[in-house]
Amino acid sequence: MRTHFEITESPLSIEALVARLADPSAGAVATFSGTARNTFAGKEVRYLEYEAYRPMAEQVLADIGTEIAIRWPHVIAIAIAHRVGRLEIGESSVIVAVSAPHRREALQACAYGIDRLKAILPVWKKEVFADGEVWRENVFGNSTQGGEPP
Amino acid sequence: MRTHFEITESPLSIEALVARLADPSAGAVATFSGTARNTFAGKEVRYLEYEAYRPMAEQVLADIGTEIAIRWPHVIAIAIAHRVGRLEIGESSVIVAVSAPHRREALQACAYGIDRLKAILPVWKKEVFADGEVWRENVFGNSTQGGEPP
Amino acid sequence: MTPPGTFNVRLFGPAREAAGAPVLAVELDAPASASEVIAALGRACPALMPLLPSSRVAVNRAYVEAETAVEPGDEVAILPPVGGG
Amino acid sequence: MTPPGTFNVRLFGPAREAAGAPVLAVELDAPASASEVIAALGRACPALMPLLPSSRVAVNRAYVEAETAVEPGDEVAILPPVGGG
Repeated sequence: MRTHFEITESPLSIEALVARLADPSAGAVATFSGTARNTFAGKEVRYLEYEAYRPMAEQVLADIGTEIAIRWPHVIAIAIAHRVGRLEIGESSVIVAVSAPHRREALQACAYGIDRLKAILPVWKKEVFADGEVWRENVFGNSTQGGEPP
Repeated sequence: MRTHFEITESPLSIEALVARLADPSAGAVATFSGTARNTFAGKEVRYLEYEAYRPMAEQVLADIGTEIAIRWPHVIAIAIAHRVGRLEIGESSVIVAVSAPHRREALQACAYGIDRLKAILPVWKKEVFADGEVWRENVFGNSTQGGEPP
Repeated sequence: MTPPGTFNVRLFGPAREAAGAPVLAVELDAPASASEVIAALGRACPALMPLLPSSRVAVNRAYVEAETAVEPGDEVAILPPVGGG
Repeated sequence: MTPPGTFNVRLFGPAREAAGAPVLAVELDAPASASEVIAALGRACPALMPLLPSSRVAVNRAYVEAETAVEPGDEVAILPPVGGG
């Protein structure tokens, strides 16, 4: 399985990440991207700040890749990019992309990747409002099907 | 729910399709793309030809959109593009893209969309080998989780 | 006696290729059921015979059941097992 | 008697902000358990107290349990509940 993981301050591109998965035996590519929303609980968010424990985050992404390779041995390649720094509304904070011979593995592994990342990637998000700011932690009980940890 | 459906002879772009989903309340975008593989059962495929019953295919895509809107009422937008004509190995034959406030709906609706499309979209695929060609029909029993028809 | 009518049937993929044409016309008393149109199609073009049992029928761009009534002006199509995606 | 050691603890997100610094040093007999390092951190910086019960500890870039032994040269970090994705 080929892998590509990055924690970056630059804008993310689905197309660029998917290009890293290209393989003539890949019949299926699934992607997930998380984007900065304009509201939280009805309150207008102006922008977001993401902070990472970067060396550990890179290690955790590699660990998630290994988990996926074990659970879905047919997966051909996986690429994950997480952005840090200031993000404007509508910008992508994370992209997970998986290629496989068939759609089932690609979709399941992609769902698993984003679920695991939200649970264990050492990254913190601050929402900035007109009148304050808050560190927003991920809530669970909303995992995707097929995405529970092993 | 916003929708965009197309049957086209032009190359497909994930980025272009995802751009159609942009919405400040969308926190999640899931995509699936099918790409032309270089082998079938170990035999080398040179290229593919896709043929559509185009007016019905456009209607069927709209029907799938309606099914998704009913099953996942939080979905914000869905875009599906299917290519027809000659495709080289590695080119995308189909892209399904779904945006929603949260990842669960986006990923499930995307998986459902590709499963339904493979079952009912009036499109036919011919694989061309060095020494012949074959119309390849979709096989089932490989549906994605959460993707069975209603 | 019902009047005879001409049903133009659109063919796709392997059916189009087997028949060597994208449309075939069959004559039948109208209205006819979808399955009667298909049976007439098999008689008019025996090369289609092997494909018909696994094919579905669409009338006016929607899948229909075998007993659905079809009029000569309807858009009828033979859809072999699909391969999209 | 074990020798006293200096543990440099990295802080992130709300913990970094509450402490007003990305790294805090605490003095403890070495080796110490992860939970002993955390307890010392709370005494050294009371502003961190509310965050510690829900935080996890990483040693050398991997999550560890409370009883894991930590040496002064280890890379120790306090990880409040994460918000990535």
